[in-house]
Amino acid sequence: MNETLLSPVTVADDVALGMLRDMLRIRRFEERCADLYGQMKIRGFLHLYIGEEAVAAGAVRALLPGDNVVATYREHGHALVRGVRADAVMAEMYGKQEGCSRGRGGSMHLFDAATRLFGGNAIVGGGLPLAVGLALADRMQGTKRVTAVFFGEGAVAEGAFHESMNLAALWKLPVVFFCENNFYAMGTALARSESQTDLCVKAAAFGVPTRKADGMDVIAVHAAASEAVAQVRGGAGPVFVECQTYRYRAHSMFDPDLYRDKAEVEAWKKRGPIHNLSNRLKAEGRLTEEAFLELDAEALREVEAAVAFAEAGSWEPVEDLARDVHTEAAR
Amino acid sequence: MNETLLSPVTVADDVALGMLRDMLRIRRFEERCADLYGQMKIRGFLHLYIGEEAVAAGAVRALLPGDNVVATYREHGHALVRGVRADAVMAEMYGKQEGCSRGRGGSMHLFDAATRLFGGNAIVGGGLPLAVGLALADRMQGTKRVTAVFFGEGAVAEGAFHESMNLAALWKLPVVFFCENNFYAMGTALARSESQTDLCVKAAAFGVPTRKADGMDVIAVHAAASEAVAQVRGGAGPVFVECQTYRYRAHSMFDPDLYRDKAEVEAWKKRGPIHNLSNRLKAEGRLTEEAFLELDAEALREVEAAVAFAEAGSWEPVEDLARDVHTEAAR
Amino acid sequence: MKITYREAVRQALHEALAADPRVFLMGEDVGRYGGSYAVSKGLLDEFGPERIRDTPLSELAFVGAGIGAALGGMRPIVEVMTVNFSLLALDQIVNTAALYRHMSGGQFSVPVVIRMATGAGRQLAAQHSHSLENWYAHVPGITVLAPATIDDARGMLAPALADPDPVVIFEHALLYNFEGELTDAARAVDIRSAKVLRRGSDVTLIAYGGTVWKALDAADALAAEGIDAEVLDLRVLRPLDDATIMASVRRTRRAVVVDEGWRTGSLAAEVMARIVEQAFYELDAPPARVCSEEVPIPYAKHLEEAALPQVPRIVAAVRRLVGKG
Amino acid sequence: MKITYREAVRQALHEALAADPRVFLMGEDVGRYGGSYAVSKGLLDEFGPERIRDTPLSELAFVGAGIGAALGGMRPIVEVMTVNFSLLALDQIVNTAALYRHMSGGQFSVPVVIRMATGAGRQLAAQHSHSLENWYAHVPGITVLAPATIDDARGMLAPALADPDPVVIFEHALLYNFEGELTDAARAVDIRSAKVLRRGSDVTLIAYGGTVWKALDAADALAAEGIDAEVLDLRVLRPLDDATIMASVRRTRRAVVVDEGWRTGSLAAEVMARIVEQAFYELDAPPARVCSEEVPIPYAKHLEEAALPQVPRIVAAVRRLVGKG
Ligand SMILES: Cc1ncc(C[n+]2csc(CCOP(=O)(O)OP(=O)(O)O)c2C)c(N)n1
Ligand SMILES: Cc1ncc(C[n+]2csc(CCOP(=O)(O)OP(=O)(O)O)c2C)c(N)n1
Ligand SMILES: [Mg+2]
Ligand SMILES: [Mg+2]
Repeated sequence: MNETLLSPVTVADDVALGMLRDMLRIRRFEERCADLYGQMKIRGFLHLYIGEEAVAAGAVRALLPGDNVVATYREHGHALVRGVRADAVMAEMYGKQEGCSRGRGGSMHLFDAATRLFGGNAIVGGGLPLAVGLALADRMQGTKRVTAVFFGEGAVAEGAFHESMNLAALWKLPVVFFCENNFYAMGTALARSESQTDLCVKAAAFGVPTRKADGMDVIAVHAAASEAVAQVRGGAGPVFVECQTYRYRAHSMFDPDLYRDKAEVEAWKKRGPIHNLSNRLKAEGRLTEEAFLELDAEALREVEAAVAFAEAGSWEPVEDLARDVHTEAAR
Repeated sequence: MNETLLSPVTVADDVALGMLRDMLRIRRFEERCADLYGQMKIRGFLHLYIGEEAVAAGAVRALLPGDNVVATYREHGHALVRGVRADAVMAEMYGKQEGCSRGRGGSMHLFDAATRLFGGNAIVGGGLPLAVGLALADRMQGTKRVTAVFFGEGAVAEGAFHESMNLAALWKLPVVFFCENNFYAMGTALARSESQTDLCVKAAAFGVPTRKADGMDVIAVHAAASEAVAQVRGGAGPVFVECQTYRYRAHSMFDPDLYRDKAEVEAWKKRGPIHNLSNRLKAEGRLTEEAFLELDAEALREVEAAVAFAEAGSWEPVEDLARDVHTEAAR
Repeated sequence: MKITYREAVRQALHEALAADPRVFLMGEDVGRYGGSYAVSKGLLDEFGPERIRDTPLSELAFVGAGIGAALGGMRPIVEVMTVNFSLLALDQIVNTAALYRHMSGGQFSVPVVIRMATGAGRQLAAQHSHSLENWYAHVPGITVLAPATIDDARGMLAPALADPDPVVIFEHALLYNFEGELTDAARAVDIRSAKVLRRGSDVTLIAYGGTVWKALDAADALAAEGIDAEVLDLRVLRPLDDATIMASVRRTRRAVVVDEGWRTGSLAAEVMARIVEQAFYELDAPPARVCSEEVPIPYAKHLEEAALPQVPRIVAAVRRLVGKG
Repeated sequence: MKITYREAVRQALHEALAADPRVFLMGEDVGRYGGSYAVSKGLLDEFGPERIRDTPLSELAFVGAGIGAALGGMRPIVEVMTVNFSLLALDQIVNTAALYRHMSGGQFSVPVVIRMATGAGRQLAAQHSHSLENWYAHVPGITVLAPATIDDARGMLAPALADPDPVVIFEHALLYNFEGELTDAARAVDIRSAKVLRRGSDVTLIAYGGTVWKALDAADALAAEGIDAEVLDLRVLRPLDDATIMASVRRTRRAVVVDEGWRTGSLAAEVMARIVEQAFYELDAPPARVCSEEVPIPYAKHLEEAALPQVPRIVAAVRRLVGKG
């Protein structure tokens, strides 16, 4: 692993700064979550995205507001970039009814109809067939919508991946498959889970066009995602985008993280997506240290406001426990 | 589709005649089964292998007696070539307790411990994980056994295929994956079930070596299978062998067979595996018409004896219904 | 008009497809092949391959895709060829379809209909003879239907499609060839209630799907012995219609549940549990059940018959209950 | 000696691996990670990666591979991380493992042990909180175990491995941290019988897995009110030990089944059905049950607690039964 070669692509200031801002928002939000987990304000499983921010920040931004997003249990970043209010996400983690899933879902099940965020899925690979179906609905209804589905490299071993890729390719459906390859599925390294570790080769075997992006470089992710989304929206059928990235933290708050080499972790940390981008923008004279600090402070303020919102939130009455098992109006 | 180009490989007389004999045995056996189905002697699902005989005849012969065989619901041929007595197979189809599965399995569930035939599986793709496990056991026990698993091209779309190929490749297990590509899964043509119709390309994406054999030419199948088996037995890990073939009959006795072009069926019939081989052997002066007719008559005699055996068989007493749900000795 | 159960289902599909452009049928061999039970024969020609959509052998993904399409604004009817293969799709049905609305805080409904053939009786052996209705009936968030009559086969699909939440429909494979009268009532069947198909005063036979007809036959046989059996068709396996069940049992004071599922952990057990919870003191005898034997269903005809609930066993169970055994 | 349930399972695994070279452990993250519940920690170092075999995320294939390896002469212990993910493997468990011996006419046995964590109570939300024990208990051909005590966690694995047929073991995830006394009895536990954990005369509380401890707590609370509850741990969910259940119920004449599964179609229903089938005339009151509410299990703590069976609800159910409600 070498020092990052930054993408030669250039982007407009607003896009670049927007992505920097989003990455800071995710980072600060999640650092605070780790904190709150220690304080037992947040419970259940908590999977942090720290280190991988460039993927959500670059990919989700490549979508239009009407597009569909399907994510995993490691989806705080996707929700925040997609435009779900940090307030509602934090309240969800608290289990408050002001949360984006009324407090029923928690960290792994963030939903938001307004931004077409279809979860938050805690079954590895479980979101893939769903994405295929959303795209099928769009194709049949003649919309120009694209469905973006995010999943880890661990999910590639699941039958759901194979069946979903084939359906999407066979039916030429508008899906962008974003594989967030952070090289580990819990404690299992990619090379111990796949006989073929080049995931693009696997995807290409379905006849699906593939792109590989440096998932530590948000500009590269955004460029690859934008091209993929355009291609898919143009009717070319699905595209597979592999983003190679790394999680800096353990898999979940229960994970002692004993299976990775410290040196490996440190090497990846040197390629941190936030300072990668901020250094670059500074070098290009597009960002001052003050502006950077202000973006960061703004992110922190947003997070603190979200915490305050969550703290002030209320518990769903126990009497409502069975509400929404079915659509009430229909009963 | 062109007239068959016969494999340039040559085989010893005994192998060639043995394969011819096996193909005739399968053909005559199954023709009789279709008959008996009409007479309601055989019931349930009956899937005929007629047209595809070269695959089982060539592939199963490439195995050693100690190897494992895992097959599908279309497995009369595999059982007969493997050495399960036609008597026991026919009695099984009758549902008699002299059948190779005591009459509990019928056509789709032929089992035989003596020849290591592990079914007969009526779940498409269901035998694949099983084969991986058998091979794993062999690897862990240090045997030199090979496991041959047969499945249709329809099974390739199932998640079970993907997961099993990956496990076998990742763990370098001694499995030969024999894909019997007859181009249809019930009424669904390959091109309507796979985005990538070159199945070897799909298999190669797991890093598994592949071979494509003309499944209408038993000598070609035998050659490819022998090489694959040798490679696998040598410890190279799994190999994928695609045998392109065709079923002359409907999918099952319930299928009106309306989804195939009559001309397509006729074209494939011209390439019939039995007359392919017999013509070749005659042309090479290794077979006389008399010898051929005698082989055929012998096959017919074997089938008639099997029918007589099945007719004379007995019904398992109803009191034994619950026998073998668990191992009795252990209860 | 007399039609087959198969034709009743076909008519229902046809009507639904013609009425609503959001409706489509998807599954293995529903198109060119015409459906493995010939139910969808002819629909491809009329509605085309987009709406009569053949799928590869990929139960997990195409059922999940149906769920996704429902979320995306369509009204998919997903056909899983048989309940046996639905094991491969259970993750999507349970972990996605059933939970989705509740765990999203009520934001998303999943208006998918999943149809599948179920049951044994055609010598298809162990892997092709399951009756797992009670597995499905166990899961909150889905409605589970078991049309047993021509009217229900014809009429249940429309309300199932109108339901904003997932509905699973079990069609007993042996019923497809069954012929009966299609009545006007088919236009107005509900998917909430159980139904008394035959009035009687001595015992209630509670059945669903394929066993309804065995229960009716048993009632005839019992009538000849002077035992007057009521026959109740559950129709809806989830949620169970306790009111209709209890009203009948309170009247007859005896109940026998007939269920093709294996005895242990059967839907029959659930019905019995509810009866004792709600009507214990009104019973003249313990509720009983006639289920499948606890064995994989064998191929041989005599063994298959012995494994499944049959009329003589139902009659014997009733006799024991009314003290004539 | 006091040890945790986790340690008890670990010791059992260690012993099995050390005793028989045919035994190996296979599953997601059982090796390097040490098991998602840290159960197999340290085993990789001792037994190596062939016998402590990490698998890719491929539940269907690695469970099927375990079944195949069992057929091939090994004694695999397959760990499915949780019951929730076992939905992806059900086809292999039901259609292969459970049916194999019978449908092969008794030729092949499948000596596989499949372990999985089950249950809710840790705010893991709807997809990670299932209790599907009754689905498994419904299937002929498999034995289903639910160790609730330290002795059973320690002792059940050896007889499960000795069983020539498939055994599924459910370990309630909340029990792993539970501490208790390991006794010599662990060396001789059977996998056929239920067990009375507390003697009582007024009512029998029937529980399994995680609910056993809630039932014992409820019994304590009831004792304070002068109600003497017996607590029966089912231990074996298939086949159910009717003799022990009925002996207890005949003595107390009242039963409450406590089950973390959703009420409809629960194992509790099965136990109630058996009680009325076998002991109806000896009951002083209808058998009752305390189960999970029929909702996907929510994340929020207060809602999760409300959804699951809890001590006060058990106490209230008993009070109603003995006429003190
Ligand atoms: C079907 C299924 N199996 C197992 C798990 C347990 N599990 C949760 S996350 C995870 C690792 C997934 O790795 P990957 O797909 O690479 O995503 P990452 O966590 O690295 O983002 C596992 C094994 C699960 N949730 N679902
Ligand atoms: C999981 C599963 N889904 C569906 C079926 C029904 N079915 C039986 S055979 C078959 C076609 C299989 O085609 P292929 O794998 O190509 O084998 P072939 O019959 O052509 O030999 C189908 C759909 C099944 N048995 N199992
Ligand atoms: Mg990963
Ligand atoms: Mg085929």
